[in-house]
Amino acid sequence: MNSLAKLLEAALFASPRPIPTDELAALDPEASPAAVQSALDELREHYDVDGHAVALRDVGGGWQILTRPEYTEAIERAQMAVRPARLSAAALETLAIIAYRQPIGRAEVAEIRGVDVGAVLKGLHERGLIDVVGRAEGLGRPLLYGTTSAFLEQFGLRHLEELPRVDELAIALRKGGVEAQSSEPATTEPSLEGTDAPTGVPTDVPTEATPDTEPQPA
Amino acid sequence: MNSLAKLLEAALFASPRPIPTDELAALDPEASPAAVQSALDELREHYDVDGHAVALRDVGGGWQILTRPEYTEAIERAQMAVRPARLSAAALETLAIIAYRQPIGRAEVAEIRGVDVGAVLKGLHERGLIDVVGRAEGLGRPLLYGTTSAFLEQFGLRHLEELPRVDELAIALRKGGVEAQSSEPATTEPSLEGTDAPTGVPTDVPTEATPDTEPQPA
Amino acid sequence: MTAVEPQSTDSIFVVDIAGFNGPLDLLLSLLRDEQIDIYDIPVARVCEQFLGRMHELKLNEAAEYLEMAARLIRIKAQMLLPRKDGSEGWEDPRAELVRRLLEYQQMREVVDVLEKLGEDRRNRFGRSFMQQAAAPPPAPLALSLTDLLVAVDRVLRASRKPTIHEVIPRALDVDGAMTTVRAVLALRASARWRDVVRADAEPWEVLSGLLALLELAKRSELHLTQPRPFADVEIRRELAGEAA
Repeated sequence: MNSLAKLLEAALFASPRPIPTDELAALDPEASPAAVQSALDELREHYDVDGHAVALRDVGGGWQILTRPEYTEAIERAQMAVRPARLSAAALETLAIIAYRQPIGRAEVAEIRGVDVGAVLKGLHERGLIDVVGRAEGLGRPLLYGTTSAFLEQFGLRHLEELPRVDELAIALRKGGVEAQSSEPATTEPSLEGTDAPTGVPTDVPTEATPDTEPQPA
Repeated sequence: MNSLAKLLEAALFASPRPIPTDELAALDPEASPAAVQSALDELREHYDVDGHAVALRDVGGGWQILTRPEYTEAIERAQMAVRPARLSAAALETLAIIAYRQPIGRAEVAEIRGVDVGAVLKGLHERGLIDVVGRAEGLGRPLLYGTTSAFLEQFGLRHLEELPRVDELAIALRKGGVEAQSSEPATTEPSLEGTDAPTGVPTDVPTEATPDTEPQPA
Repeated sequence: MTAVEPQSTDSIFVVDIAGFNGPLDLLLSLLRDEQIDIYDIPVARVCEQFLGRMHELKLNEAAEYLEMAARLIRIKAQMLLPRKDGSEGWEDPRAELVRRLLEYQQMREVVDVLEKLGEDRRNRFGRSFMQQAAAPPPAPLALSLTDLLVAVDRVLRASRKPTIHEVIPRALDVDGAMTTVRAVLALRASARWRDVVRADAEPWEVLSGLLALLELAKRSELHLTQPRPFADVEIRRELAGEAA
C-alpha cells in the first residue's frame, strides 16, 4: 500500500464516524483529489483481494471500515458465550422477596431486607427477571414489581405456584426437593434431585451452586 | 489469511477494547488454543509485513488492533480522533509507586512521595487506573490500592512484569515493606523490595557506615 | 511518616506553581544542581539552600515543605552533637533522609519509564467506531431454584417479624391554605413564605401552603418571584387577579 493509503487506513480505523472524501483529503494537504481516490481504491481492493474480514465501504456520505457481515453472527454468539454470571446474595434475596410478595414496591422490599434496594432492582430489571407490573395507591404512586416469564424460565418453573409454599420451604430445602415439582422435571431444568444439601439448613453465606446446578449451556 | 485469522480480525475490529485470548478462542469453539495463537501470529505478521497502518498488539491481558504512531499527528490535526490527556507528574508518581508496591495504602504512598495523595488517588480511581484491592490490618484498616488492567492498557503493557525490574533500575530500593502490609505481593509482580539490592541502600536499620564513607552492602 | 493530611488542596496548588512535586523533588533537584553526593549530604549548607528556595518559590505556607525544612534543621542540630569516642551505636541522623531520597529517586526513574510507555500508547489509536450490532445480550445466569429458595429462607430468618408501619393519612388542606394566603394578601400587597406558613408547620401544612401558592399563581391571583436562588420567595398580589 502506498503511504497515503496507509494514512487513510489509520484515520478510518481511528475515527468513530464515517469520513467524507474531502475530509480524508485534508489529512495530507499535498495529496490531489485523484491521489486520494486512488488510495481509497487501493485500500478497498487490498481488503477485498487479500481476504480481510473487513471491507472499505462508502456509507452515508463517508468512508468507513466495516467488518464483513458473515462474521457478525460468530461475534454476537461469542458475546453470548461469555461465562454465565451469578446473582449476588443481595440480588437473590431481593428476587426471592419479589417472587413471594408480588406485586411489591421498592420501599417494602427495602424494609424487609433492611437496606436500600434501588441498584439491585435496577440490575434485576435489566436482566429481565422482574418488571414493573403496576403502581400502588397513595403518595407518589410507587412502582410495583413482579417477576417475569424469564424468571420462571431461569428457575425452570412452569408457573409461580410451583414455588414451594413458605411453610413447606424448610422441608423442601431439607429434603433437597421441591414437592410441587415432582410431576416431571424438564430435562433442561437445574434439578434439585440428588442434591446432597449437607445440613439442609441454609446459612448466611452466599450459596455456591450445588454440583448438579452448574451453569447450563444457554 | 486463514479463516480463523479472519474471524479474529473481524472480532478485533468490532471491539474498542482489548479482547483476552480466551474470549477470542470462544469465537470458534472448535479451534484449539494453538490454532488461535497461530492465527493471532498470522494476523500480526500480516499487518507488519503487508505494510498496514495498524498493528496487532498484546496489551493489558488482551489483544487489540492499534494504529501505528506515525499517523497520529495527521489524524489528530484533522480532528478525526483525539488522544487521551497526559497524566500529571503527580499522578504518574503515584501510579509508579502503586504499580511496584501494590497492595499499598494511601499513607505509604504519601510517605514515599512526601506529599498528600488523597486527591490524586481519587482521580486515578475515577479513571479506573487503580482500584481498591483490600484492606490493611491495623488501625482503621486502611484501604489498599493496586493497578488495574486499564493501567496496563494505558501504558501499553502486557503485564506488570514488563515494567523494569528493580535490579535494572539505577538505584534499588530498600529492603522490607511496611508493617501493615500483611499480604505478600504476588510473586509475578516486579517488586521494589527486591532482596538483591545491588548497591546496598541504607535500610530502616541504621547502618554502621560513618557519614563520610560509601555505604556498605547491608 | 509525614503528617501532611490537611492542606491537600494547598499542595496541589503548590505543585502547579513551583513545578516541584513536593519537598523531596525540590531537595533532589537542589542536590543535583549543587552536585552533592546523596550519601554524604552537607546538611547545614543544604538546609540553608532549601529554606532559600522555599522562600524564593513562596512555598513557606506549604505544610509538606515546612515539615521537610524542620526535618533538615533537626538533622543539622543532631550532626552538631558531640559524638562519643569509638562511635559505637552512633546513628547517622541523615540515614532516614537518604533512604527517602533514594526511594523517591527510584520512583522518578519508574516515572520516566511510564512516561515513555504512556506516550507511545497515546500515539496509537484504538478502534473507536462501534459496530452497530445489537447490544450484546447479558450473560446467561447460572442460577438454580435452590439458590432462590435458600435466599427466601435467608430472608425469612432475617426478618422474623416484618414491621408494618401504620400510615395515618393526613389529607392536605389546600383550600384552607388558599384562604390563609388570600387573607394575608388582602391586608398587604406583598408577603413572604413565613407569612403564610408558620415556622413550626407540619409537613402537611407546608405542602398545603406550597400547593396553595402554586394554585393561586396559576389563577393569576398572585405573583411569585425569587430575586436569586435560595432567596426568600416574594409573594405579590397580582393586580389583574384582584380585578377579576
